[in-house]
Amino acid sequence: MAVQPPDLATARGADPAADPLDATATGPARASRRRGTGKGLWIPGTILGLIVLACFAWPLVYRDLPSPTAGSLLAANLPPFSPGHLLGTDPLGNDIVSRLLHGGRVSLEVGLTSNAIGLLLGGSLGMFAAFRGGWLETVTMRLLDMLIAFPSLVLVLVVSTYLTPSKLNVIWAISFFSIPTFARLARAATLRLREQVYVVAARLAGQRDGAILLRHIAPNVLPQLLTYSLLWVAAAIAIEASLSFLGFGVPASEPSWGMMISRGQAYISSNPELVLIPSACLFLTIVCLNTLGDALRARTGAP
Amino acid sequence: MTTQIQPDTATRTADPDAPLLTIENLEVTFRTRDALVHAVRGVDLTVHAGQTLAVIGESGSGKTVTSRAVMGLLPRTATVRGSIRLGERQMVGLGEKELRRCLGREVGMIFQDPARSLNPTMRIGNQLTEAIRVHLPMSRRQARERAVELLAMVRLPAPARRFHEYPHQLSGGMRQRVMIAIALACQPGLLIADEATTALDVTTQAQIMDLLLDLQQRFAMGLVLISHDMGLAASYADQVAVMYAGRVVERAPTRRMIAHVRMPYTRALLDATPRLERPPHAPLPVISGRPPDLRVLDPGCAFAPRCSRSQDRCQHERPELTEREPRHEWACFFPCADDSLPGEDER
Amino acid sequence: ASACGDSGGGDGAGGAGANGRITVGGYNYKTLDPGGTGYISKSVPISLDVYGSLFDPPTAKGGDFVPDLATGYKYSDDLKTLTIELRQGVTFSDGTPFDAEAVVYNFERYKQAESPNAQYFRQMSSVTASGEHQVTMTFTEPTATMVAFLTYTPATLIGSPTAHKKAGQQQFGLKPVGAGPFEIVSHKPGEELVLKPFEKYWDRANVHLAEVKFINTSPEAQVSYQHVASGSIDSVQVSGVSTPPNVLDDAKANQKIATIAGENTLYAFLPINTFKPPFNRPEARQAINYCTDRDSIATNVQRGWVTPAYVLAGADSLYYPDGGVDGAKAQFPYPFDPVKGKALVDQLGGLEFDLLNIGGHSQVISNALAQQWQQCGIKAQVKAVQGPQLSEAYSDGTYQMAYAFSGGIDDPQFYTSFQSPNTPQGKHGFAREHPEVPELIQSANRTVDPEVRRTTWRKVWTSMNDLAVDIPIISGPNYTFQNKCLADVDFAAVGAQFKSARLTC
Amino acid sequence: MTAGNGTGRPLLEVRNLVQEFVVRAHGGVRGGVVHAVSDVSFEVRAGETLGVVGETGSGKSTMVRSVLQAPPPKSGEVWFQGVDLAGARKRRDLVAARRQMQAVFQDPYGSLDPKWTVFSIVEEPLAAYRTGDRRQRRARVEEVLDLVGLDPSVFGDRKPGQLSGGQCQRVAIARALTLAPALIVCDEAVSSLDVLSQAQVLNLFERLRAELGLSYLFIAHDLALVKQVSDRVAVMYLGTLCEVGPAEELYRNPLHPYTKALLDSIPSPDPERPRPRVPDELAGEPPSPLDPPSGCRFRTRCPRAAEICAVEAPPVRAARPDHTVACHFPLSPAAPVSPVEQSGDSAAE
Amino acid sequence: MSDTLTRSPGRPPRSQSRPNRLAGLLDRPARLLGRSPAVRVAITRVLQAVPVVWGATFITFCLMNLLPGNAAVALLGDDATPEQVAALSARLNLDEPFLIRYLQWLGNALTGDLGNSLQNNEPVTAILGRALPVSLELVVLAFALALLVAVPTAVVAAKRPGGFADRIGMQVSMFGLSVPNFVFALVLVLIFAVGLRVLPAVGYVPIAQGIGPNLRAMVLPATAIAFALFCEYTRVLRADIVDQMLREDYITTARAKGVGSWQVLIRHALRNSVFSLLTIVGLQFGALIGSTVIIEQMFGLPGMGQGLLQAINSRDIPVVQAYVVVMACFVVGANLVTDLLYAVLDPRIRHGRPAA
Ligand SMILES: Nc1ncnc2c1ncn2[C@@H]1O[C@H](COP(=O)(O)OP(=O)(O)OP(=O)(O)O)[C@@H](O)[C@H]1O
Ligand SMILES: Nc1ncnc2c1ncn2[C@@H]1O[C@H](COP(=O)(O)OP(=O)(O)OP(=O)(O)O)[C@@H](O)[C@H]1O
Ligand SMILES: [Mg+2]
Ligand SMILES: [Mg+2]
Repeated sequence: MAVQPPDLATARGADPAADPLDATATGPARASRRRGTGKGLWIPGTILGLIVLACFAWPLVYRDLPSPTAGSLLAANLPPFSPGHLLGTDPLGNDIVSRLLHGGRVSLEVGLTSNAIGLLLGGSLGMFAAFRGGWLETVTMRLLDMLIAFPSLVLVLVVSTYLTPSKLNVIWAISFFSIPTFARLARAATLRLREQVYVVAARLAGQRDGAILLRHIAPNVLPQLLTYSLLWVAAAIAIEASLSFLGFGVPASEPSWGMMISRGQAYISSNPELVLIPSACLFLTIVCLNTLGDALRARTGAP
Repeated sequence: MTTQIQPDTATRTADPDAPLLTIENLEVTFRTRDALVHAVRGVDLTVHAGQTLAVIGESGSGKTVTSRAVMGLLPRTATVRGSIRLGERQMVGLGEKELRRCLGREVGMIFQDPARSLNPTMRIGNQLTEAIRVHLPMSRRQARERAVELLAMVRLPAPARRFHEYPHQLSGGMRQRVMIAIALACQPGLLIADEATTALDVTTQAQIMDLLLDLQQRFAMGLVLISHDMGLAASYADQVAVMYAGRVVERAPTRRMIAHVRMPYTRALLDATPRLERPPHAPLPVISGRPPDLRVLDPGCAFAPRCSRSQDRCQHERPELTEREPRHEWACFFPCADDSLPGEDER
Repeated sequence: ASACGDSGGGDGAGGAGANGRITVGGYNYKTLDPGGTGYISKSVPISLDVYGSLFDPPTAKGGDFVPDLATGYKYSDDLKTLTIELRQGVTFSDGTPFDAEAVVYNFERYKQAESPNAQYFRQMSSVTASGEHQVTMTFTEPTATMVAFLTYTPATLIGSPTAHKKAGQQQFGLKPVGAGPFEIVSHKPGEELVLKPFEKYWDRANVHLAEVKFINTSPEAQVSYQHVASGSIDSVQVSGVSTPPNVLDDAKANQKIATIAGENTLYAFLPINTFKPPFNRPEARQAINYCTDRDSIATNVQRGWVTPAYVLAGADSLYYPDGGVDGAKAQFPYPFDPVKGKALVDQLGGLEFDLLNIGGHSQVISNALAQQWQQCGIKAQVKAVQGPQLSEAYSDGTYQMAYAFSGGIDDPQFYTSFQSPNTPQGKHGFAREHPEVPELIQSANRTVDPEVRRTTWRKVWTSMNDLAVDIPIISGPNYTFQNKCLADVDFAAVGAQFKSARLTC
Repeated sequence: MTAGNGTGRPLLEVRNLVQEFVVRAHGGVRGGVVHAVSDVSFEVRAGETLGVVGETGSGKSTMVRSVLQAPPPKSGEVWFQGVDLAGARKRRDLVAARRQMQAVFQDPYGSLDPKWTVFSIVEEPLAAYRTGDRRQRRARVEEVLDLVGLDPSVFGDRKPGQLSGGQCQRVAIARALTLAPALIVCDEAVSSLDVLSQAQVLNLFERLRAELGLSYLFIAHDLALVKQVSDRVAVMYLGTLCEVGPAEELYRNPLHPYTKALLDSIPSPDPERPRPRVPDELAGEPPSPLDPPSGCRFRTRCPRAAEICAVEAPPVRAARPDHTVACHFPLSPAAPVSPVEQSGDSAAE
Repeated sequence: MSDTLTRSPGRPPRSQSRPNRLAGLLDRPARLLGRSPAVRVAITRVLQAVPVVWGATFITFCLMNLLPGNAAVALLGDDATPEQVAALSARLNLDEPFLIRYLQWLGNALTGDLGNSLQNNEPVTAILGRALPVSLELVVLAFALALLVAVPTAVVAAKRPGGFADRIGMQVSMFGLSVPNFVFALVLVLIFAVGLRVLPAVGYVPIAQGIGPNLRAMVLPATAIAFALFCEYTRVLRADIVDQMLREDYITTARAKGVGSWQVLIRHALRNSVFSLLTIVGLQFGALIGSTVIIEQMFGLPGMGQGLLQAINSRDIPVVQAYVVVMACFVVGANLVTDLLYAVLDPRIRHGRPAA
């Protein structure tokens, strides 16, 4: 299941001062530049907002929505535009629209939370290791190598088996995929920042290591991790689909897009829409996240 | 040297007095996310064969943009208007193919940071032969021989061995020599050196400048030296053009310019330059303020807000660059007089 | 072997279907030695191609077993002794004779504790060669099931003792030597098994294929179907009760391939832990029954590829209630009635539990069940787990309810583990509370009289239904997707056998 | 080398400072040792500016960073206000001792955290040393910003990205000033600014020196610039100090051949002056600090090098009062102290 | 399930100034053995790999023991009696404390004996010998395919950032990220095997039986894996090239020489982008070896991913361990090869001179 995390950009340190305009731009001028955001931000932002709104708020607002898991078997496999079921029903008679909405919620939750965990744990690990350097860094990085080296399949199996399948455990399992990535990213960024003059200056100003890490390094590493994590959400959702395929995904009571896709693949020759519809949603979301990530990256100058 | 490098006579104009490069009313604007940046706002310059023109001015005054406009190397966001004639050829609006034929053959360029200007993963020999073979129908071996000659010409020790080395194996000064060899590979009539020595040590700088002037003389090239450094300009250039906020504000032969500064901005630059003649701890005469916002096109003189001599007129009317004394052009309504020569009292 | 062009089978890996060579999917067995660890009963059909079998299944329902490598059998009156006559002049593929000594050697080996085959020899106290081609088995108690074991189970597989001694346990498992229609050309455990006809097989004239190659393919039904549809393989079997119906629809609609149904002997059911809440209360089990709409699962979820199950047996099973499925349904004590079910649930104050399954399509049907139960207010948490995990849950009694399959042979006696207090899963079943059921089963196994067995088995099923334990859900056959040119594959036993298979085009 | 004027100990006294780096190739393999600073001794007196010049890679930055203990030197003593920083056992001692020594670096943007406001940047040292309460700190920050010529109400809330290079450098200076230091280390603090901003910042340094009595350790490439601000100048070559002397004297009468070569290379804005000329020997490759030459480090490029230069590192000696040189064959006849006499010496002058 | 974790591909030569005692320890033997930087990198990395591989096996052993069910249960199936399970457990040594079992395993492994499969007592090395070539070929093919397509796509896209080719390329690559590869594999099979019948849908043909049939069997699975890789490489490469074209002076130099824009792109920009690509490829290569489970399963390839899944399902710890050792070695080995390739390709490293 080769789910590729998106490109970890080719970190060439973008020097914020390299923008020739920055040297001469004055305060208000820059502010106005910030306001003039391009469509690179607004369009994906809006679509994403709508998706999130639909997934999270719609089921609350519109209570008559059929349940995503309690459909009637008598209404199985209805074609799209059937009365009451805009996109039809799945082989168990569940309304596809409401499964999409719920699935989006679960997928986004899995994607976002596993990212947050990877970002927090991996990020702080990498940051701390790189900042302290020496044997601590060596040991941490070797440990992370270990995490990469041993088959994640075993790990995911253990997590999802031993802890029984649940959304939370899937989240944990997927987080393990992202922790080394985030740690490496954070480490690289920190190594660059560590040599930054302002870090040296802070130390000369008498600042403690902890404070430097927390107040100088972290705020500057975070944007990079954040833009990257936007791209990683996509990978996390796709990994969840693969886990579902192997039977280690979220439980059936909480359908996700990934689960819909992996369930739908059995029907791909006769009912391709079962795969296509959730795939399209996933695609749209991922495109929006990517575009948003790219736009943010371009704006913050993060690599 | 076995074969003499032949100047590419075809590109030289028949009339030796005709300028090599003529820039007229050059305007360059950049589209940025929210505004147009008017980086160059009507520059006029001429360079003759065998002449060295120094372009100086503070950071952001448009020196680099002007030179890149000549080379057609501006990013896609730039719009170029006006006229740049290289010999007979109009460079503005030139198609990519013709432009490529010009670059390296009729005009060469060297940049500020020799460490970054050379491709780190290519042997310098290959980078050099590439420059030759793009324009001249030479076999690999001929090109290679010529490349070694070029390396010898820029006084790189052991040129045949260096041919096979990578940029990181050379010192900064040597890299800049290689850059010069690359720029001169096809004997261009005009060489633009954009802060070519800023990143180098003083001793290396002196060597590189020596080399440049020597080669310029030998091949009767036109040389444009772009720099911040008044000292460099004064030491090596025949003519100096001072730029401010996208315009040339004063231009004259070097000696005349230093001796008879007219433009208050030039005066300020000269005064602010530290020099050996000054005693320690003597305060430098400075002007306050900063260059104007290039996104705004003001009607008046761009320097007026910082100028001690400015008057009402300067706010509303822009002085044109005109030849007000023989071979000395400036753009100011209230020029400085000849009195306060810098450092004269100390000498 | 029939000469045949390769017009039919397309050109898959290794040129499936060409020159009497066929490729069969679904092979992933680690050993073919029934006496060795790791042997699983699913590999019996393939083993039969190598070892042959002592007896073949009856040709007619309820008929007698058909002689094969054995030519006859005789129980003593007290059912404590069984004598088997063996075919004469048969040799193993290593050239050694197939005789009574060989059979004794194998039976004694199978009796060892760690042999997965041991359970069939539990009652056997001794086995002797009473003649060169005659074997006598004695039992500790009356046993009427041994010949069925010697027909359907690994107990029927007789390997060459010489080869076994020479190769050692492990190597023998990789390349067993039997007296069957085929011998092994090469074997990569878990991956690929290539067979060629055994030239000295006693019935060589009826073996037609030049080569049978078993390869490991995905268990996914959709993928399996595509393998056959693309011509890459010639035959693959999927289970009717755990295959998405659309795959079967597609396959049936596909004129290029044949879809063959076996006997309806598989059944899916819900093993229930009656020792643990909530299912220690009969009302809870009854509620499950009331709230389960088996007809809807069969027609809407499986689109008619299976039948609803109202007893713990497939519809083509021996002793199945009169009147077929409708007859069974009519007798069912707790027919679909969500109102009654809901009332029971209310009375219990709610019903919540975990429903384990092994993933894949089981998960889908489990979900369908959970979905139905929601109407009654039953909350089932459907959880997919792995096989070993499920086994452990059975054996230490941590499960509440699972969705499982059983069957495959029409004789119900093979599927009694949930009803036996001896097995790990039986340990936590009703068997301890209601020993009368296991006793009934045992009594059925102590007689050869078909009428007695019929009434006894029906009684077993009724009482289990009344007690509402191990709830039946659906039953169905195995389906085989197959190259249209492949004919005469024998599905009578536990799975496809290629002994007399032919390519017709 | 001791303080010549008998005013007691100098403010900063550095003895036998050595700093080396182990460099690693890709893959973490040890590649070699960079001898960045080798056995350097000098002093900075109260109220004085010591300029340091030298070519790229000569170890100027490394030297001052070692002085600042960021990172601490490999060996040597750094006495600041009577405390040996290099010997300070605990971090807390070091921090306390270093309080009056601050630094301004070259890169105006790089030395300020892009995420912080000017106000909090300048306040950081106060916060780190837990000095004063909120109000006192605010007052101090405003005072210091005023001092460097930035209006606190205009610039206080800006972030570095919204400032020009010169303004950034002022902020960095303000940060250095908040703790009222005795010594400011300027590592090419004006090199990246253009002439006009550079002049402004230089004037600011001069003003602060006059008003607050600050001392500077001032590093730059540009010899003219160094002369502008320095009382004494040290010339550095490949990790060693060649010559240290009073600015005027050193520029007028350089003793070390390297100093002379440097001075000869400066282009002057006065067109009447001759063009810079560099001796041909200097055209050679500067040696690598990974593998510095034996004896005198400059010998490979020195026009006057003799055999002894390859064998013996030249001792530091006082050629004139308060003017030391490390050369076997200095350019002008040494003061009586000099043990070496050679005929070629005087001819060169 | 790939953790294709890209390490941040900064420019390769990084000099660390901090004293690093551990790295120092490892340097010494490396320095004794070789002067060439490549050899030293290799030796150091091999030494560093030991704890990584060991750690991976230990973690796996612990995790496998956490899993419910043991090999005996898995082998004997649901119908086995407790006595049977106990007997088999005893014979398989499963009743010993797990640390002891691990130490036994480790001791044997150190002598080169990776043990026998609990399932059929087959030597684990034999199992590996069969599975490894399959996976290796699959992954190598996938990488080759991905790179073969990604490089030209990225170059064309980077030629005109924001242009038509760029937009298409980026959308496709985004699509690749959002479609799990098993779906892609199914579609491939539907089209090429079921529909057109031009390629086999299943089965592995060893190379010994001819390169042609072998490749035919590998095309679809390799493509299914390659698609996602292709998407990622295209994005990374494009970003890197565009970045260089905007930022790097040597690109301007090349243009100023009069070199044509395609040549600039390929001879100058692409050449330098190879390094960021190399980093990612190297890192993923190792990780991917064991993470092709689904694809191997779908196409009936008897590779490591499938073998691992089966071994885990049957709790066959010796087999799992052996796979882990091999995978860990591959991860480490791929990193090592990446570093060596850097050392060979990047002149800055080749000359053993750390950049200042
Ligand atoms: N690509 C661009 N987009 C927008 N503005 C630009 C771009 N390139 C240059 N500029 C602007 O054009 C103006 C002139 O820049 P230029 O590089 O020519 O200055 P310069 O005189 O060479 O300065 P320096 O001495 O610092 O090199 C600057 O204000 C700069 O911000
Ligand atoms: N952290 C480090 N790791 C390895 N080598 C270093 C390190 N810092 C400096 N060096 C090396 O030490 C030598 C001295 O460097 P330093 O930066 O002190 O020189 P400098 O005189 O300040 O040069 P510049 O004028 O370019 O600033 C150089 O060769 C440099 O490569
Ligand atoms: Mg410039
Ligand atoms: Mg420095």
